[in-house]
Amino acid sequence: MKAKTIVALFVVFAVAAWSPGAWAQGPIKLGVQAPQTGALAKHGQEQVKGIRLAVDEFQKKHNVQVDLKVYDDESDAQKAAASIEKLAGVDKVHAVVGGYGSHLVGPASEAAERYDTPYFTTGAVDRKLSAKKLKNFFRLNHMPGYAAAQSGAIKEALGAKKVGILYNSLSATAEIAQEVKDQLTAKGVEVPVFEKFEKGTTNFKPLLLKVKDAGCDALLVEGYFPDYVGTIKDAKILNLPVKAYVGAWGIGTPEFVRELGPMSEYVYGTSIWEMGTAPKEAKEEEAAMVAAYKEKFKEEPSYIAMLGYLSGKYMLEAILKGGKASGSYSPEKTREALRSLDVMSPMGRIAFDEKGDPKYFTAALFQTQKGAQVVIFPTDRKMGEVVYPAVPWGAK
Amino acid sequence: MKSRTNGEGLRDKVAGANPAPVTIAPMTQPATGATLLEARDLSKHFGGLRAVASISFRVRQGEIVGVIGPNGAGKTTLFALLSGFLPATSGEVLFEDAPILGLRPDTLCHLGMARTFQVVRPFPEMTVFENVKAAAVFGKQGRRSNQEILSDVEEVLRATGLAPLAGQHPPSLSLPQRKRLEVARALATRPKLLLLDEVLAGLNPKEIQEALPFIRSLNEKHRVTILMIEHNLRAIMGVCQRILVLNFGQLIFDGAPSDAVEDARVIEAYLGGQQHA
Amino acid sequence: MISATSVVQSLLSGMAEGVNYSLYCLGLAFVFGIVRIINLAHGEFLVLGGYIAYWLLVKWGVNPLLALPLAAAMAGVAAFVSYRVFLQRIRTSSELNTLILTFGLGIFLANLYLQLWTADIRNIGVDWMEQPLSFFGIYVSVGEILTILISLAVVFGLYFFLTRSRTGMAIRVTAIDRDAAALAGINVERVDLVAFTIGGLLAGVGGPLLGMLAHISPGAGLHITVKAFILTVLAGVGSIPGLLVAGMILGVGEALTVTFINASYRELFGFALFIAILVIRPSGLFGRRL
Amino acid sequence: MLEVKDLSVRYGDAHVITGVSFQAARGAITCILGPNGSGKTTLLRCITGLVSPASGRIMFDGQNLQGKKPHEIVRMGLIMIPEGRRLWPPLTVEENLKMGAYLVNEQARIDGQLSYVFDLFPHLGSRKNQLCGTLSGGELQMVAIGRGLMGFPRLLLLDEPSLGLAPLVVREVFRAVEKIVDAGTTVLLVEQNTQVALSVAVYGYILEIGSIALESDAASLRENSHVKEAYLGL
Amino acid sequence: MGNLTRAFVSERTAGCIVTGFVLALPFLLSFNPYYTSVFVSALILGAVAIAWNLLAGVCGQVSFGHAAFFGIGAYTSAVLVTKWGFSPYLGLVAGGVFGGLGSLIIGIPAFRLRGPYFALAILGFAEVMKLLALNLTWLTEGSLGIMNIAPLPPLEVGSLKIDFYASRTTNYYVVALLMFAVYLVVYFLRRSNLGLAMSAVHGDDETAAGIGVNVFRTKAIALTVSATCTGVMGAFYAHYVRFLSPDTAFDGYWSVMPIVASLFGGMSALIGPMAGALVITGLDEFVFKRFFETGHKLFFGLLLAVVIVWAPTGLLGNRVGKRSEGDKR
Repeated sequence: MKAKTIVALFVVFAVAAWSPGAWAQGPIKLGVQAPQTGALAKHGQEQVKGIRLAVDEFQKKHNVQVDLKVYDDESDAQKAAASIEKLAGVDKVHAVVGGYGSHLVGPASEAAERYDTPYFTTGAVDRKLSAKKLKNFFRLNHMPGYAAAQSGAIKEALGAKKVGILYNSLSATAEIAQEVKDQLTAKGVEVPVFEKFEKGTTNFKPLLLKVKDAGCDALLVEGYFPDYVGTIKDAKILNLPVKAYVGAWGIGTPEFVRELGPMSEYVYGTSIWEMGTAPKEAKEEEAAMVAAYKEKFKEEPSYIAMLGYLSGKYMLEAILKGGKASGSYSPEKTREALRSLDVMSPMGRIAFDEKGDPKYFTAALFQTQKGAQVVIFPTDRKMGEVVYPAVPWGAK
Repeated sequence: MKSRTNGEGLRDKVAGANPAPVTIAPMTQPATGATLLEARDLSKHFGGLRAVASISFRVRQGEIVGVIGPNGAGKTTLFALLSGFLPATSGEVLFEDAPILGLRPDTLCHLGMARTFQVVRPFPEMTVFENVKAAAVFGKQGRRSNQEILSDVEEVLRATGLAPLAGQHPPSLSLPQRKRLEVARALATRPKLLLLDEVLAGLNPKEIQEALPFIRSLNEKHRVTILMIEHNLRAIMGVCQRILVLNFGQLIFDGAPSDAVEDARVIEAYLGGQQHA
Repeated sequence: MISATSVVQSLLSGMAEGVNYSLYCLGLAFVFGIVRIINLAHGEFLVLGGYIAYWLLVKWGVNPLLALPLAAAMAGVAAFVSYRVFLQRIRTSSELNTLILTFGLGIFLANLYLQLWTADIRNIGVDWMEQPLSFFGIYVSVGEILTILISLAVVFGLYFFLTRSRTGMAIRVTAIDRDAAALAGINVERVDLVAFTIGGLLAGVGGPLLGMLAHISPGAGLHITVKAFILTVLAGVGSIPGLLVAGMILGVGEALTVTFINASYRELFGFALFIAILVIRPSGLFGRRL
Repeated sequence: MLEVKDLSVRYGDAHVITGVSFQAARGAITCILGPNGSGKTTLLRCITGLVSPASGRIMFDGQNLQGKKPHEIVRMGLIMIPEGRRLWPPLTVEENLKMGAYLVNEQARIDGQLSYVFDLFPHLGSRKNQLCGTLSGGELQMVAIGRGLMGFPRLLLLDEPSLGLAPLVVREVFRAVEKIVDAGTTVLLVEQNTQVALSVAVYGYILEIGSIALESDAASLRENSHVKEAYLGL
Repeated sequence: MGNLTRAFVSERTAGCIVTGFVLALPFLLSFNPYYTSVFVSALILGAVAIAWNLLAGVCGQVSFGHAAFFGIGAYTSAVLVTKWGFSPYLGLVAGGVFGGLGSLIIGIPAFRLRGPYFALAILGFAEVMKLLALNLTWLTEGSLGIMNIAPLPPLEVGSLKIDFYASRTTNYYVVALLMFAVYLVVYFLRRSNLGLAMSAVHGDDETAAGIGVNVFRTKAIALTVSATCTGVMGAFYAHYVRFLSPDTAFDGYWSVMPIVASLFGGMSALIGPMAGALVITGLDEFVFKRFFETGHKLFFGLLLAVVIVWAPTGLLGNRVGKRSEGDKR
């Protein structure tokens, strides 16, 4: 009896699963693998919004239909790889964009390589990802670009002598913390406090007191939104005597300013892109994207959305270009097209090296001044003067 | 005055249902065997309550000894102490002249002491056969062939009348059958001493009448010494050669059943102390 | 080197954190002690309270402290409905079943919040509550003092409710001896429902505080549930004042681990303590007394 | 006042009570006697709604108790003092007593009944702020009876009040029970202490292995040698 | 004999059906790599669930922290293979051995605890293990995780080369093989005298001790075997996903889902947990996800609650949570 029920159920699944892969020539099939649920859901969702915008624009511009398939990897490594199996193996997409978190992108990019499908991510900065030298792997941002902006600004723009680094134990933050520490030490800046905390930490006072007792000029927090909120609130209570507060990424964003109000003022942060930070050549593109984004989603785009947008845009262009060159959309031609890319974008110049890493990527270091992000480093992208010493908890 | 049982008086019921004292006679032969179990000054305190207070007694090989006493007299606690389920506060217990206090229940079982529980506790997920087999496998130390174990199990099942039910699961058995299973399981460990905790409770008079010869046969055929707790006095009178009476944790009587019912302290314990309230 | 003032400050921060921990776990401990259900959806009830306060603040500028009653009430309603629809039906089955059931409810609620309120991380910030005060070189904020007072008030309020009020006493005696309570005329089934609902209310009070002191997000509940469970075991089932002490031990222990060892061993401290207590003294530090 | 007809109770398939019928007359003490394990406690649990019967009928004051929950039965004025007292040890004597009046709403009635209980057991007055965990057996039994009285019972069910008590204390407890009856409460007493029970009761039933074996007025039961035999198995 | 009861017959039938189904599944899915990889995960889960059920369903000791043994197994193999160049096949064995050894560390103190306390002590242990994996950076690479873990090396049988890198189907059959190995271990253990002892301990550990069963040793064996099987599956996972981080290896998923699968499939039949794992995966993949792409977990939570309340015996029936009738407390 029960056995029959099971068999029946299985048969239903099997039939439901049977979807013969049709091979239509016309439309470009673009796959997206990104976390829509689970720990990284927020970032994945923004990423996908950016990609959707890019698809809309591309369809309008080239009058080529794009079949977009979005699969949720549930912030889980196994599901990430499985999503690629589905996109590349079943839906036979021409390329995949998305991917957030090095631990998800790792298995996913491996899977894409197995299917010889170009994989273009905007959310994984771990060095080891490109060390594998996968031929289908491309990304817009990577670790050294972030670290250089931070250590450079701390040494040159702020002139801090002693820096306390607190970092979230998650992989990306742990990696950048180590990188920045090495660069700072090489530049002769002391790092007396270098400590890892776990996600979910809410009482930062004991950590901040260590920074205080070590007499640091600057506090560098390599973390995520909750960590910034926690450290800034606790630093305010302790009246922490440092001269600058630097965050890694995701700080100073509109959401950050919205949630923290006056206490978002004067923070330093690295960003790939924020409203108004585009180089001159790409100002127009920036404005158009922001306008279209606001129109479509009724909110401001974050840098993650921008990254998603750019990855979608350049990937589609590459597929089309490769396809025009050869008559069909082949992975080889798409790769070639991507490798020959060299453009100015709202996040700066984009070109890839042979490992798929961005050749020219450097993040900018900005300071939030009156709720706006003012780039202060590197000097060639400088938008305004640095306010130093100044900390968010000193703001009125 | 009216009696509910077909107009019979209580005495009629007793006489009709139970073998007369004469038939019990063979059972009351004095046991002459060596001492199998001995408790010396055994005590158990729970906080301020003395559940078992300095009890000493012996059980000889081949005896059937009853333990009676009103509710809360400490009978079950005494059993738990003897069988290693509770640590004693003070005193000593010897089994075949070796001290056994502090040994784990499974070790005691290997030494030859098995017990049943007041509320039957069969293993519900296992068949009757498996219940008994588990006891046969683990009850004695040392490897035995599967053949030997199986023949043991079959013998026990036959002896306890459970053979036709071997494939059933305990929840489908009737209460008397489950009580038998409880005993069968203990028996399958091949004990020298069997501690029976109210095996007759919950059975109706007819079922009790059927159970008594069974207990006697365990003693006779399987040469098992038995120490049994019972609430049902009549039953224990018919089967035991000697009874121990507990009240308020103390041993107030140790002797032949026929003497117990004449003993003033026993009567007081059972019927209440005050003749004039 | 670490200065003496810093050690004291760290210690105090741990105590403050600990008091709030006890508030976060109060509902779980209460329900476990009375109804014998380990409510794995506890954290989600708490997060619900947090969202209520957040939206009241963002939409109408309601001070989160004033939002406490509504936050508690909504979480209480969620608990009430969960109990009536699901838990009541398996009240007499095994503990494992209630564990799985509440776990399922937790997943459901967390994903429901995700759909309703997006994955954004929310922080409840009120400027005047974030102002620091200084005493002899030791700093605290107005909000911290307030939240500690609220936590203490709720913990002691519950304690007095249980020991002084008629309903509270009924709940308490039902937990001690269910039959005796029924024989005294107490509707013990209703007590279960009421107690579970109160557990939800208590969780709801914790939400706005969590949002003020840290942050809330749809998935934040599980972490709270785990912390709450550690504390419940640490304190010993049924001991409400014991929760405060256990909270402090955990909070202070975590803070001092950071100060003297390393921040990355903070969580390890909690779990090591949890296992040690389970193994050495399964009844917890304060045994079973209501 | 209470009439039980053909009541049977089972646990699983164990027949604990089979076809029991009896009555408790208004304003008097009726006792049910029986050795351990005869089903007395189960019978009471069934009357008070803690256990559902397999069959049979329980009428209290002309109302059928079928399907009623324990607290509803208490509200009707049928209150049991359970075997082993079942007090709440972490509560004080006074708190225990007050919880007995859980269904009573007027404070004045509660206070009045409280002083009635302390009159009945003067000994308890000096201990009213003591935790119940620290009392002696006799005191516990008095608190238990007191707690039952706090609910204004019309019928009080006493389950083995003499259990584990010294003879002198038993006498004290039973004297109080008689006073309670004099004050107009009906009592159903379940005992294994035959002597004491029969000295206060007007009518008695002997329960044996789940059914009534004998019933008679207390005086004849006292004289009846069968009672003793039933217990001692002669 | 009488010991081949109806329960066993249905176990056998169910076993055959599930076996047949597992073998045929890739054909049914027309070797669609995505679905195949989804069911690779399902089989890993199924194997862990069978192992979990040895401890819980057979021996009666519910664990809430099997992620501990899964993670230990995964990390053992990953570290041995990437750092010291062991063969991944040896890694599978080592993963099992270390999973088993790890279980003794917590088992010895925790067996004194009962019911939920035992379950949660193991949960605590899993968290401790996760935190150690996070902090013992020299060994585990900390939160960065271990990447590029070698896949199982290809097997050459005559002219046939079985490749585990590119093909999901070969992985599927390997994991199916591992799962049946776990099933057979549990099946034969259950039928052995030790299994009898475990069932006895499950029924009532005091009574079991009373008939001579060494309760502690029996529980320890059940836990060790269960943890060893779980460790092997963890090791396989490491070489299948090829990336490990503390968060993925010690994910609460591996503690919770085996329980869910077992309850869903039924705990009294050994094959129940396996069936449960397949059905849950199928439902989530083919029903909930189609219904509600981003919110499918919502249904999952609700389904769990509904199943517990309205179908508490699972697909193949279990006997958890029975109470005597008549007692309406």
